[in-house]
Amino acid sequence: MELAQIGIKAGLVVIIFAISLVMAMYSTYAERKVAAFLQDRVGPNRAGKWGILQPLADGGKMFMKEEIIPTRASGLLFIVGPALAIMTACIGSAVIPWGQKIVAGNTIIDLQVTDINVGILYIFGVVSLGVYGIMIGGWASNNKYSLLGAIRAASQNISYEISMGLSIIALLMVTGTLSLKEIAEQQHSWHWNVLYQPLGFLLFLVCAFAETNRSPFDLPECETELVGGYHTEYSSMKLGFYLFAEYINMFISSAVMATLYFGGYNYPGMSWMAGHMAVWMPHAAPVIVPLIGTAVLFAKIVLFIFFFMWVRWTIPRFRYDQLMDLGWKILIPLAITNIVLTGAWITVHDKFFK
Amino acid sequence: MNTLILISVLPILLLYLGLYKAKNALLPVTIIGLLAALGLVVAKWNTVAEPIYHGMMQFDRFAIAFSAITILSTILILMLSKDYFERISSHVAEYYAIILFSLAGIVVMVSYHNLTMLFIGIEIMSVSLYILAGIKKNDFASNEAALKYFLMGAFSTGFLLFGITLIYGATGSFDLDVIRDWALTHTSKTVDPMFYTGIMLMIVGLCFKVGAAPFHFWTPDVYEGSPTLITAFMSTVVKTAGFAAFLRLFSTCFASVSDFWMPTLMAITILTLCIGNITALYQQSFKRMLAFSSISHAGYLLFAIVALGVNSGNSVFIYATAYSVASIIAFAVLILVQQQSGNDNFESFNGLGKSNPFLAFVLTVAMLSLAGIPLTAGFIGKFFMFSAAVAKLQIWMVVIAVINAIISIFYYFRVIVAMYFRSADRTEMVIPGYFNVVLALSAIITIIIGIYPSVIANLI
Amino acid sequence: MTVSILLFLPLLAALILVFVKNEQAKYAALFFAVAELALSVYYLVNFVPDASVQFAIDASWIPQFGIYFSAGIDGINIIPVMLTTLLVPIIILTTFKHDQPRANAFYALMLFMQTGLLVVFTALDGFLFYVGWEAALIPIYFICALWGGENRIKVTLKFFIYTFAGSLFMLVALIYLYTQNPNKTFDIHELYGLTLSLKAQGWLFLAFFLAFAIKMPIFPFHTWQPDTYTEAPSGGTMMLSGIMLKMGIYGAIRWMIPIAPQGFNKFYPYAITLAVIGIVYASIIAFRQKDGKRLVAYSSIAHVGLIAAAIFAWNVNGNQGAMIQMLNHGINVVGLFFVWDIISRKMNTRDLNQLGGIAKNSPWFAVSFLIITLGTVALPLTNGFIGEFLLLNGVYYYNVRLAIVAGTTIILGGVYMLRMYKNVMQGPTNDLTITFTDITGSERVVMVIICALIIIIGIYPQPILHLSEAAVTELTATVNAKMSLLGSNFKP
Amino acid sequence: MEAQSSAINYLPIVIQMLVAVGFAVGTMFATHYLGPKRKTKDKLTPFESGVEVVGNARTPISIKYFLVAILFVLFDVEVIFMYPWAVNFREMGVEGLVEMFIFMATLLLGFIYILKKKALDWD
Amino acid sequence: MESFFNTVRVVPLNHYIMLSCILFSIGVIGVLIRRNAIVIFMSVELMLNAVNLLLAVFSVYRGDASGQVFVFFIMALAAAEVAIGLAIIVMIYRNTSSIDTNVLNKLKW
Repeated sequence: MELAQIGIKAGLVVIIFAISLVMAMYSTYAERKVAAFLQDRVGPNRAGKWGILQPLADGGKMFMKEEIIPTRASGLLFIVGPALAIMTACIGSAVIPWGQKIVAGNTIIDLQVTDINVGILYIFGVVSLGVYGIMIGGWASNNKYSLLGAIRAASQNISYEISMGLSIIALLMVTGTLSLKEIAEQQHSWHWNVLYQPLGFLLFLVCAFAETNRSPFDLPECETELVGGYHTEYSSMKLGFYLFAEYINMFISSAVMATLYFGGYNYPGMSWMAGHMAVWMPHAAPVIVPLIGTAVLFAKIVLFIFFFMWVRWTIPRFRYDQLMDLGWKILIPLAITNIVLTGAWITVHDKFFK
Repeated sequence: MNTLILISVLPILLLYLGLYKAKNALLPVTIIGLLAALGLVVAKWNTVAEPIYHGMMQFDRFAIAFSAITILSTILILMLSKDYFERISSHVAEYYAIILFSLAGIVVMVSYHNLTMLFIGIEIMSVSLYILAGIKKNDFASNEAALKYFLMGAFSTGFLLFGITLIYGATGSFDLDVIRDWALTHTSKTVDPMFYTGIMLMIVGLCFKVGAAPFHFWTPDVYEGSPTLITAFMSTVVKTAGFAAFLRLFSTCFASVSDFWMPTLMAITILTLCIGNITALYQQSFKRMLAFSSISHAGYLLFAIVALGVNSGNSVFIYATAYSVASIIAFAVLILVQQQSGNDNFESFNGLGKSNPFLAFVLTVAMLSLAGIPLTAGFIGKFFMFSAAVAKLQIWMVVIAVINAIISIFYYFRVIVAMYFRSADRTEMVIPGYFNVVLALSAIITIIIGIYPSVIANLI
Repeated sequence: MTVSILLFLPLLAALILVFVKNEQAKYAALFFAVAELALSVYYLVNFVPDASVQFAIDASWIPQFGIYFSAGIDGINIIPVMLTTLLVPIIILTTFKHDQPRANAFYALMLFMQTGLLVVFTALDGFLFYVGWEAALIPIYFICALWGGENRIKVTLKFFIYTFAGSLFMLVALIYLYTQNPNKTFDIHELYGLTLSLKAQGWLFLAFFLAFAIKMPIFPFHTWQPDTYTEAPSGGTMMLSGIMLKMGIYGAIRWMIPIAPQGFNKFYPYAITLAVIGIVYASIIAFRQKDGKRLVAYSSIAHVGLIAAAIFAWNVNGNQGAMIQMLNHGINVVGLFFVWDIISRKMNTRDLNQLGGIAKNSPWFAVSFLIITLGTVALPLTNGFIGEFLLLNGVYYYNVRLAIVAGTTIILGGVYMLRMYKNVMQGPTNDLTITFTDITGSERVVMVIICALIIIIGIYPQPILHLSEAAVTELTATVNAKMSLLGSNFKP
Repeated sequence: MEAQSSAINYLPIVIQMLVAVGFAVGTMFATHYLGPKRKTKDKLTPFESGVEVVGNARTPISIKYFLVAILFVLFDVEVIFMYPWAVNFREMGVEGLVEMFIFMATLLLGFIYILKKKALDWD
Repeated sequence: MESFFNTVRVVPLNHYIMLSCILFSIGVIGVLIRRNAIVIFMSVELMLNAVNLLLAVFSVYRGDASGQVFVFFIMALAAAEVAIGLAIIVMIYRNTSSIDTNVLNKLKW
């Protein structure tokens, strides 16, 4: 790998970074708009047209606010917490394939930061790192609400990680690889995994909600019980980091779900499209076609994000024991059943229908 | 192999029995299951041993003999556990299950044919023991014993693993045969330094596990802190298994490079003997004395590995058998005495000879056996060890061992003196039937082996 | 008819005795002991006095170590065997007047010990020899520690540790011999045949010497003995002094010297010197003893020293003397200890100064005591004479000056024994000894037997000497041959 | 499995981490200097809904959370074992399937056990 | 720059060995000098992870999967140890409200 490719990669990294930040910012905006829509309100409409600049305003505000570090908090950890949260959120996107190879002249640009053969495990690692940020922050701020929130967050995340892993295993049995790139390739045109793994997808979806602490699993920050939850004591950009982290996680998990189950950048009739484009505009085609795929992927992501918000504003919050029971006593057995069924089905299928 | 499966399924069965409140079924089911396992082992005796499961395990005669003796000792110990665990807490089923789990680990330890299995066996055993050491939740000594045992055990596991890793790095395999061939083909010139470092680290790790000096310091505390029954288990079954694993590894793999690790092991042996004996002299508590004496017995057992030969397996087997049986007697009597007098000092044995002649007699037999007096199993064990060492012309080591044997008389006879020659007015204590069976059986075994060792002497 | 019956009858008897009630215990014990004696007499009658091993048993015991249960009677061990079977009933008889607590255990241990002793004397396999050695040790330990005097615990433990330590080194030596033996057995005759390096033989000799010297005991290793003899119950003391210390002498003749002749050749001057020093030392100490039992203990050290010296001189006369003196010393010392047992039982003291004038109103006792004393001081026509004569003769062959020094044992022995007799029996009776009543019943029987033996052997020792002559001559010759063959500087 | 990915494939991830760290740290400093600083005592006390602060926040909390943590560790590790199997599931065929089912059955036994032991009931 | 890439492409075996040796030593020292049970325990885990790293490296360099399988087992048993260890430590904490190993002096070392 030469310097040039390193440069390209670096550029890609920066772009994706920017995109995910922007997505996060605008999903805050979207959140409020969706909430307004579902509650038959107008929502933010002052900053810019339709309040389009609202996120910028919020961001600016975040920057300008006074940062408060309570005296009884343990200083360093208090800062490390949110930083860790945002960092783990940001590096998750490294292994997601955003599209096929772009062939510009003689340089091949791979629309993926890197294709490592353990992509899924990487995602898992990063996701489970995320809880550290919350845990450290909550513990460091030396506040009962924060501590409770953090602990809730921690045990909730770990509880749902198990079933998440189990649900993924069923998927791996189908795909037979851990590399997200290959998984995406396998789902050419309409062969999306969700068709083979409906139950698995549902499980994964629920777990994704829980992992991102989104409602109805947002007990760590449920204001009725814990004021602000783990970020009670935080202000200015540190608070901003936590919020950002949540939205970026939402974005990443949507991307993962789209890639794993909904074909990533694949869409029905993509080969038809590719063929016609090649005839139609032979020079631009190698650049355009992948970008269309990327657009499709982003469309899916946006849909998922919308789904997240939709659920948030429609479904009431769980009680904590219900949450745990769901995680342990329902999802895990379901996931194992799913594995068993998948295994049996594939074996039978390979034996007799091939 | 069926043995292993049976021993692994049995505890799960027990757990569920415990769930469904079948308290009284626990002990019988355990004993019957173990007897069945014993039968399965012995049934394998005349089958030719092949490495099974991709060379993971090998149930050769060595493995069978040691599995048998460990299972047997476990049965004896569990028979002592009647009404013992109930006094500690209500999770009786769990305790039986955990003991059996560790027994499963032990069976793996004595029959491994691959370092992976060695590690897994040791860990299954140890992890169970960490729990068992601390089952007296509110007894601080028990907690402390558990924590110390846990930290030291994990620490030693680290060394063991690093050793295994380096050996893997040098030889490229965990399989004992491959390692042996590698060691054979590489002379001390061409051999990889990683290999030697690996051996050293494994010695450290294993010595930690078997409680050999200078890695013994956790032993007395743990043995003293743990509940007596568990201590009995640790100092008999676990020690036996540890040495079986130790010997299996070194006699299979590292025999050809013995001139490298022999000096280290010799030093460790001598150190273990002396430290164990001399510290045992100064103990006031019978239990703690047994702990230290177990260290010194570890020293005697190390003789077999130092004087590695065709007979080493036999020697360790006989010595371990004799030692286990005798210790079981000692701990059984200790349990009874503790129940009566509340403490485990030598004084609490005073006058036992008058109040409970039978108890005193079997304990005397046990002590004589531990001290290595002829006509008891202990003497045969020592005889085997010494003759192996003398055959290797390590006479000076034997002389040191002999001196230690003489020292050991002092503390072993203390309890005999207390029982017979020091009078104290004590009421005769009632001995449960299970205890009588165990004590009588163990004493008979001890004497039979002592008089006619051929019954087990040429097994392996 | 092999020797095994002789060996296992007492063991069986011991097991039976455990279940006998305390009152009948002594009668049962006596019965079995006499039966054993009768049995041994049968062996004696059928014994052909030559160098061969007879009534041999040779059963495989621990095959993979080449260990055999091989025992037999020959000229070397016939006398110790007879001694054992003869003394045990006498000793049991001496204890009749005591009412021991837990008597059945006491006699069971005693008979168990008899088995051990017989095994030691008849064993022809090193391992068996060692096992018997320890098997004889355990019961005597318990006898002394259970029925002994005040500070018995310390003393007996000391005794046990001493002997056990010695025997362990002997074990190491035996194992070494086993490893050196090409066909890997402990068989004594093969061990005789081994050709070992001088160094090895030296070490072997020292290892054996430690064990046997402690047992006999020879001078620097004797410190356990007086205390133990004093503390032990009279029965135990008799077993110890009468029979057990013969294990050491016998072991020296049978095992130590023939197996390591060259080592012996290297060290025997020191050994003899130690023995002779022991004689003089013990005699001088015996002088100054107030406690009669202790005095006897020291006298026994002196006599045994003479026997040891004679053995280390290693010639036929000396060894024959040792043989017969084993028997005599056994009889005499048992008699003496019995005397002191009676006195201390009747007078509750053993202090020579408090006694005196007993002779007046107890003729039986006086006479028998006198005979025993004379036997001990080796007056002609008593058993002691012939033995000590042969012993001194043997030492004399080796070195005249040493013989003279050793000879003082007779003079000194005479002096302190007669002084003891005088202090106890003659002189005016004091208010304590006036209460002394003459011996009766079992005591009288014992005394008669002992005195009879003393006189008979003293007058006509020939048959006894004849028993061992051939074997001793051969053994001595072979060892001497080996030593000269090894080019040693050995004077005959 | 597919080709080993060498260390070089992880380089971009390092780059991304660097970027992330840079972003986080940079922003931290920025806000630190941008924001106003008007600290008062009340601001710096832990927020307990305006009530006076009671005791220390670092108090032992319900053992249940701890139990959940331990169970998570155990089960998650068991899940690790399934990944290689799942990926090579087709190669291993029926035999592998059966073995893994035995494995999962054992896991389930343990799972049912802890359920019966009420280790996961929150009340 | 090129050399850097080459190094990254194939890191020499010795680097890994050294690294894991260093990690292992850190763990050992931590166990020996720290007094807080949790920290000791973390040091032990560090030792185990050094071993894992080395195993993985060896198995990659030898193209032999068994090393990585071993890593799995180490992980599993380390997890079991974590469970037990934390349980024990919590038990101690509830009895003594301290996890400093210096309070564990009822039995002398």
